[in-house]
Amino acid sequence: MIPLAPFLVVSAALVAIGVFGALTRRSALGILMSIELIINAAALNLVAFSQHIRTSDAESTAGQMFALFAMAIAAAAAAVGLSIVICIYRNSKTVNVDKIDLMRW
Amino acid sequence: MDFLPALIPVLPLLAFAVIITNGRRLGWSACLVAVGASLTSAVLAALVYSRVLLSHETLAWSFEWVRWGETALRMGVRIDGLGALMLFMVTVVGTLIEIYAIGYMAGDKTFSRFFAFVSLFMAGMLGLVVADNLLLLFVSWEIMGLCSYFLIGFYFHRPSAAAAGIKAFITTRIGDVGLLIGMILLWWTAGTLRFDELLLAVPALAGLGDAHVDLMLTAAALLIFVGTIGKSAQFPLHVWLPDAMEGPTPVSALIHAATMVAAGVFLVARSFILFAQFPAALTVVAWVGGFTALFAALIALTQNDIKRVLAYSTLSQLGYMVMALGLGAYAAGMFHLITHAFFKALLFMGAGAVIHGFHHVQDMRRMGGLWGKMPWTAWTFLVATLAISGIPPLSGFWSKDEILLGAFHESPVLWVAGTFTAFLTAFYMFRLFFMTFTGRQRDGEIHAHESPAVMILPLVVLAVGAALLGIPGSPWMGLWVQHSLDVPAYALAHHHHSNLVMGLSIAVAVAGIALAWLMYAPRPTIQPARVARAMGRLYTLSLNKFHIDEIYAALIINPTRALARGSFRFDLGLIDGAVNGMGWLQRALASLKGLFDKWVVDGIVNLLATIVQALSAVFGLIQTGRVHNYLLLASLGALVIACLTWWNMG
Amino acid sequence: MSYAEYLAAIGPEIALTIAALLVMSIDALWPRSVRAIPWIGIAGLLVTLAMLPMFRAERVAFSGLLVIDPLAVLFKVIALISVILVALLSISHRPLRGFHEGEYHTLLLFFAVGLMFLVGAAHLLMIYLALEMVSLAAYLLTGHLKLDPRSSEAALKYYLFGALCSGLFLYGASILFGLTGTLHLDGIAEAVRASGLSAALLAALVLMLIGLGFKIAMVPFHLWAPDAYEGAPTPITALLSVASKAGGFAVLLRVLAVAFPLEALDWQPMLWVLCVVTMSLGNVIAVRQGNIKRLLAYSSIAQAGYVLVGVVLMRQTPAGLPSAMIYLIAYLFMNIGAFAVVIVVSNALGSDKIEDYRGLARRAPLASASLAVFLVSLTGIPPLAGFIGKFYLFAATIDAHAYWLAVIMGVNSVVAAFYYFRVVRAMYLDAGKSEEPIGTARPLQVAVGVTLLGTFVIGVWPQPFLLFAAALPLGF
Amino acid sequence: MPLLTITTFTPLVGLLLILLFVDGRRVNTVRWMGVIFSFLPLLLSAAIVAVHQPSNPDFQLVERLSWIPALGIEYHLGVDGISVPMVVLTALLSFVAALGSWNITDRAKEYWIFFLLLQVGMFGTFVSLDLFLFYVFWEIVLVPMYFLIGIWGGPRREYSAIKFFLFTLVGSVAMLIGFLAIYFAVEPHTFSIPVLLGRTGSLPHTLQSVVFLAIFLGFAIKVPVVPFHTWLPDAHVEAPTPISVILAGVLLKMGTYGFFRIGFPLLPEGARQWSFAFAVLGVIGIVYTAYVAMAQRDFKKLVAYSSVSHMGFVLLGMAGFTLVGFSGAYFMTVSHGVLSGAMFLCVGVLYDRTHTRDLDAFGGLMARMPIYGGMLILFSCGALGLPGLSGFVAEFLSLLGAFGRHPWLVGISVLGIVITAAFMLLMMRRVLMGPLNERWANLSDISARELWSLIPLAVATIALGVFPPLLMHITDPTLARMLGIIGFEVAP
Amino acid sequence: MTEPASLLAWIAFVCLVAVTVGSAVLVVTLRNLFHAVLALIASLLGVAGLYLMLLAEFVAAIHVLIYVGAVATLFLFVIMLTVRIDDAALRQSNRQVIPAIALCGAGLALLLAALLAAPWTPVEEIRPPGVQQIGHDMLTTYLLPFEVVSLLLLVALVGAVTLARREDQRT
Repeated sequence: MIPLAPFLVVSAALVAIGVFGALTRRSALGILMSIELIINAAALNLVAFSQHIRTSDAESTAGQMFALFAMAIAAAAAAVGLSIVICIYRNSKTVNVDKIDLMRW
Repeated sequence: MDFLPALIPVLPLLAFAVIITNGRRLGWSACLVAVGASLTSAVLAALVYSRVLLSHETLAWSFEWVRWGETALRMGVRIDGLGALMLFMVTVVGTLIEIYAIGYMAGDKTFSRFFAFVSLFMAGMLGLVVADNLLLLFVSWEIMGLCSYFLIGFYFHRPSAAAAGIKAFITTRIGDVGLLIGMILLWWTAGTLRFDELLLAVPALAGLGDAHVDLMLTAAALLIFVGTIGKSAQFPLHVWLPDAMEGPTPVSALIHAATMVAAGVFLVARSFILFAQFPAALTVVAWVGGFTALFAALIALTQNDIKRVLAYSTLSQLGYMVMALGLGAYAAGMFHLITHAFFKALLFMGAGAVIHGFHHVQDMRRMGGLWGKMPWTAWTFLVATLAISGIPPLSGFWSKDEILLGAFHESPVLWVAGTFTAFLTAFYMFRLFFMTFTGRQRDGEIHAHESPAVMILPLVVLAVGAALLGIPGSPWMGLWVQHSLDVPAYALAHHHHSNLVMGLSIAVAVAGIALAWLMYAPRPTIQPARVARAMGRLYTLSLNKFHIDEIYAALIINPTRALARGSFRFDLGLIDGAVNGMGWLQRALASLKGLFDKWVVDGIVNLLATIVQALSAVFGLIQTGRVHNYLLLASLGALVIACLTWWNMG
Repeated sequence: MSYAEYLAAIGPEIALTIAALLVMSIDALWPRSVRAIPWIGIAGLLVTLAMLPMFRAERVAFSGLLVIDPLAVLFKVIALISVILVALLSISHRPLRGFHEGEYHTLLLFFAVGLMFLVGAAHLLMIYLALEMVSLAAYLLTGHLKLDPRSSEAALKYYLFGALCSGLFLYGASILFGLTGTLHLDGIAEAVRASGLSAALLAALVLMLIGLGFKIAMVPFHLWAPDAYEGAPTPITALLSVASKAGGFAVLLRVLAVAFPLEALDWQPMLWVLCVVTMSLGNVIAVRQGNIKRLLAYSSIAQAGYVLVGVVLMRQTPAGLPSAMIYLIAYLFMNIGAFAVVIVVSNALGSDKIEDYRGLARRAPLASASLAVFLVSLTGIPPLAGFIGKFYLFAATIDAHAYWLAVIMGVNSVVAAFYYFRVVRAMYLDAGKSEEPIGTARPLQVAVGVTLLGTFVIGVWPQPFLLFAAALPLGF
Repeated sequence: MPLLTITTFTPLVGLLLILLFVDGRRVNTVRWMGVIFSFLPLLLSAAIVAVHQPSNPDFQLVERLSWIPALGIEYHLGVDGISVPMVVLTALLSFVAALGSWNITDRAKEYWIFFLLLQVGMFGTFVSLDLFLFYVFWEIVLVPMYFLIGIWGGPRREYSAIKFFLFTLVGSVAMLIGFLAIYFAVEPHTFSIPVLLGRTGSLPHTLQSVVFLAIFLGFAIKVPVVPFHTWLPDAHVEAPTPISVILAGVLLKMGTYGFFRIGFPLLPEGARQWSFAFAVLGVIGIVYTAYVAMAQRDFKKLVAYSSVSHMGFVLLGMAGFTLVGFSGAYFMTVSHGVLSGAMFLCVGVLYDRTHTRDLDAFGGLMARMPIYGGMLILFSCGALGLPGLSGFVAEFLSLLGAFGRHPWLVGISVLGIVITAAFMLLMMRRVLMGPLNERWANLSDISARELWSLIPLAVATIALGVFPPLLMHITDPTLARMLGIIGFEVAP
Repeated sequence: MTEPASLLAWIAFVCLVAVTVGSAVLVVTLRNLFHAVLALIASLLGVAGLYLMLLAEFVAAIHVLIYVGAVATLFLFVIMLTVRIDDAALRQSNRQVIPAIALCGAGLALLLAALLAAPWTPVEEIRPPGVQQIGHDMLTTYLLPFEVVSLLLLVALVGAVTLARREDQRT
């Protein structure tokens, strides 16, 4: 079976890419997508751990359960995020983060 | 009944309170209250000093003034021989001058205020005389200083009078502060300020031979002498007395001739036990006295204002008294003080009468030939001039002779200086007399008139006093005055009589009068103007008082004012930085130099406020309003935290 | 777990959920009864608050997922009181009137439910879930005034920042799960004690700290706060600054005190630095703020810094934790009171600029007096609540011999006084443009009254509150 | 009968009555209530003096209630030799200031509310025996003072008000840290001063000196001691007259009272280590501010700087660690309270008539206002230390006390006395002497109300000057015992 | 003890990783948002495959259902709504690229170093709990989260609808 380490590397890579995306995308949607990536990476990490490490039998499904809930929550968060993006679009006709700086200093 | 002496100073104090509170209602009758009070205290004093002088006992009464823990400060009165004599002089002269002032001050609208302050002054002087400890003496000393400030500045609408008042108070204050420190030093070394306890404590301490204690006591003595220099206008703190002539003449007579200026000498006499134990202190006193006497006489030669001449002559005579005390001739010094009070008061009042009659003109060059118009004043003035010049059998001769005798035995240099000063005294006094009373009246249109009776009476009484008062102190009555001073054992031995000294002093006096006659008589043989040209530099130096005032202005007054302005700017600039304002912020951030100016000019306090504003502006900028900047900064922050903690933990 | 035990464990939460659902359905079915909805919501909250004392018995519920202990109960009280007050504030907040009030109050109640679960959660999954629920409700409430560009911009920034942070929090939690093999906080603690310090453990802690730091607006995760506070409707700003921050502190305390024992990983120096930076940066930037909401935002960041002082010292001195608690309680009343008055002014003048506060003392004497009291209390002047909080914090620092921290706190409170008094000066010392008086709506008067009372009572008679706060055993 | 609580909280009752029941527009009723509730504490303070037996140095009229048991804090009031005179001084000056505030009609209700709150804070500070309670009352004074200077002050009032507030706040934060350090250093932790009195002497010396430094900062800003004094001239110049009277007369004394009550007795070792620095600051205070005062153009600033200079004597007197030094320092605290209060009233009388404080604008007023001139001369003489008035007794005793340990510093400080005499006389000349400035040709002399607020102060100055035991018999036993606690007394 | 991974499994794993990471990079770099969403879908599918590799079929199924089905389509809708034609030409990444690269690179390196060095306690044989076990736990031990997540979804629903709805459709 594939050992644990590669999975950790993949999820770490995905997190890094996700953070990079969040920092550099100019469109709010781009940032949303990057954040989805991060959450997926975390879920992957959880599942990888739940399969590979010894846990007490009461918590054997803890990892997968957490991943499942994380997905549900991510979906809800995405919905909320997108509705906010739509609001912003309606008000200031752009989703470009550079231009949304009505409030500063 | 022994608290009777305590009443003597209290009566004038009550008079002062009465006059000052209902000045308006009293109006003219204020002078009655004042004179009444001083008369009653004179009578009381008479009772007291007659008992003390005749039966050689000392009256003392004291109460506990302040207590902390176990130690307590007792205050009270103590009349001994010295006190008795001073009481006699102060009350007699004081009352006479008050009577004279009624005439002189008549018509002045602030009449009541004048008598209020005169009464307060009398209270201060009497308090000084009867005090049994240095603290009460210091209290009355300062009250007199305040009265002299008010009385000098009495015509307060005249700026010069106000300035003279301040000059007097500040200069004497410098002296008082020296006295204050001296008292405190004395308290810490001798443990007491009461004169009777000092009589025992000081010899005991001196006997120990402990160098430190001796040093402390000598320092205390010298500091107390600083007080005398201030109050009795000895060099270098003499500058205020000539300017004090701005005050009305009775004030000059009472305060700046007879009583207050003598207080300094009285102080040295009172604490003579301290000086006697340490010859170093005595020599300082002697030399300061001697120098002042000579120095003042030199200046008096060329003065043209009648009151200024008398002022410098007072300076000179005070120098004599201080020199006498410095030479250990304790009794001679005090006897001269008594006699000087009488004839100097008379001289001032005479001058006052002249000025009063001459419509407030004080310049001698415009006077002359007043003998005919003011016969009484002239006669009394002549008696006093003779007395001060030291012509026997008047009082001045006896007292001055005693001093010169003492000087002759102790320090020949001072004796020569003293004798020469005696010559100068005789010269300038008769220069004044001849310029004023003999010859023609140089300024034609002022028609002088004789003073009213109320002014003449005191003149006559004092003239009698000036004439006869020498006798009790002369060998004819066996130096009764000196012995009644119950000269303390510690005072130096009395010197035997010497004909040489007496003869020489008479000769010198006559020579002075002759020279004055030659120069200033109705038909002068020696033209004063030519002599002045001949003396050249010396004459001009003496005329403008050796530029002492200018030196002081340059050395002390202006630097103090500059220091004051500097401190205020320092306070405003460096510490407070009241000059703040946000405008500074933008410019300051621009240049490093700006920051330095900011620190120096803006002051530490406001610099802190400005730094906070600057930081606030800088950190405020990180809030760019753009989300991705936030995200970048946040993740950067997280990374930094992780690394730091790991490095810290690792 | 029998149903009786369910009820016993989460009775209040269930009641509040019912109330929330009730509010939602009434709004859906009888739109005309929109006036009554907020009061129903408040009634539901009050009932829940009343139920709390009955459900105080200490127990671990749902096989370790949820725990009822003094910390949880105290924070539930804080959460409920602050949401009630915010609800009161929202009733008379003019922009909110008639703008989907039903949904607004439903979300508010769900926010409260989420908060109650958050403070009780002792299991990573439960913590993440409650954290997300509270955050989502907060994003939506912040963006509620969708016609106003500032509100939606605030919501966007808040959302993006929050989503990233919670994503990283999740990743950190996954690493922690990997290291310890369990999601229960006390289980994690044992595993961590056994395995000792490792780089991965530190990575997990830092990543989780990002999520929690975001919640309490700790520097460097505070950047969203000023814009969100300024943009959001004022009642929501109050909600964020008090309730959501208190929830964040509850989780931070639980995670740090239980899951990360000091022997394994000494997180105190790190938190010490963060606390000092938060306190100082918050105070310093606030000095030049022109908008009152932004000023209160930075002040709230700085106050978080002060509470962190108690958290940092909770292992060194018994006074550590109670001082943080008492400060939070005092902070609740002062802050919400201040925001209540901000609403009064913005209702009347329509602006939040400090210049417009000039001469307020003559126009609205009561409102300006109470704002002055709140600001003075925030500065820490006796006999008000802020002083008791600050005093107890100073006591903690001195008892823990953290003298430097005390000095820094001192300097900060002086800088804070400067900008609090800039507002007081505008109100009392400067002359206003117009003189006509400003009225205050009834619910606002109630809110200001309650907070004013709270500020004075804690200030003058802090004894009961201290006992309540001191009841927290150190090791809970 | 809890006399102290009643005295402290009478103004609070007045405040609440005005706040709740009196309409802001009825200025007259507000004024009358304000004056009445400022007068009541004067009667009560008289009662306190009557009840207090000076010979017994222990705390009397003690009231003790447990307030915050969780922290061991009690509501603990009590008076002894050094707090009774302070209470009387506060009551007297508050009444005089209340009289002085008669013609303040703009926002009168708020004025009197803050004024009465100020009194509560002041009375509380002087009677509280619990460090926490002391701190609470100490801080209560801050806010009303800010508003009183800020709202009714002169042109730069905002700047001065916030400066005053921040300065004092920095001081009180340092003080709070100091109190807490004492609280935790003593087993069992307590704030109560009587308990601490015996205990803290034995604390380690390094701790004592550091804590003393913190507490010193707190009190030094209030006294004020020189480097921290820059708030005083601004606060005074901008504050309305009655408030400057209170500020100079009472608030400055809270600083010195702090040294007497907390600084020296609780941290004797710390005090001794810093005694030389203390004395040096005192002397700098005397000489430096005297020079600065000399350069002033503004009458009020001159009086403000002169009051900083006088407070220098208090420091010098205490630094001597002798009973006479302490008595002198305390005497100066009271005498300065009376004198500076009166001087500020005089400035106020002139300012109300001429609306200017520039000394050069006056001249020859003695002719127009003889009674006022007399009063001004009396108080100026008191201020420059003329014997027969309270200023001299204080200066003499302080210098006497300090001479033992710091002879040279006393020598230097005497320069300050000369400079003080100089600028006081210069002031008198510029205001009263010289030709009458025709601008003030029709100036009215001092009114009855103003005169009657000055007369009690004049009587106090003269009485204290002529018969000091009037005050010293109260303070002496307490100071003696305090020095016993401090444990080292140098010679007489 | 499961036998060491067969060659076939490794090949499959490498392909899946390549797909996932590759498309993830595309997501963050593609200029056109529409293409980026497609890349996102590819990446998510890759992750689903990895789940399968970990024998977590139920999680993989749910993952595909939620993400690919719901979330991705949601993104598509919103992109349609908000992205105008001319937006596509704009350079998508802003000036922060350089610091972002440096930051993420360093972060990744540190993270990997920490993770790989960590004391994992890998179990010898993977005996993944089946769906039946997950179902049982869902309704017993994790009943409370199950209920609370439903509340969360309700909140998201109410909120999203309130915000997204067009204002003029006043019911």
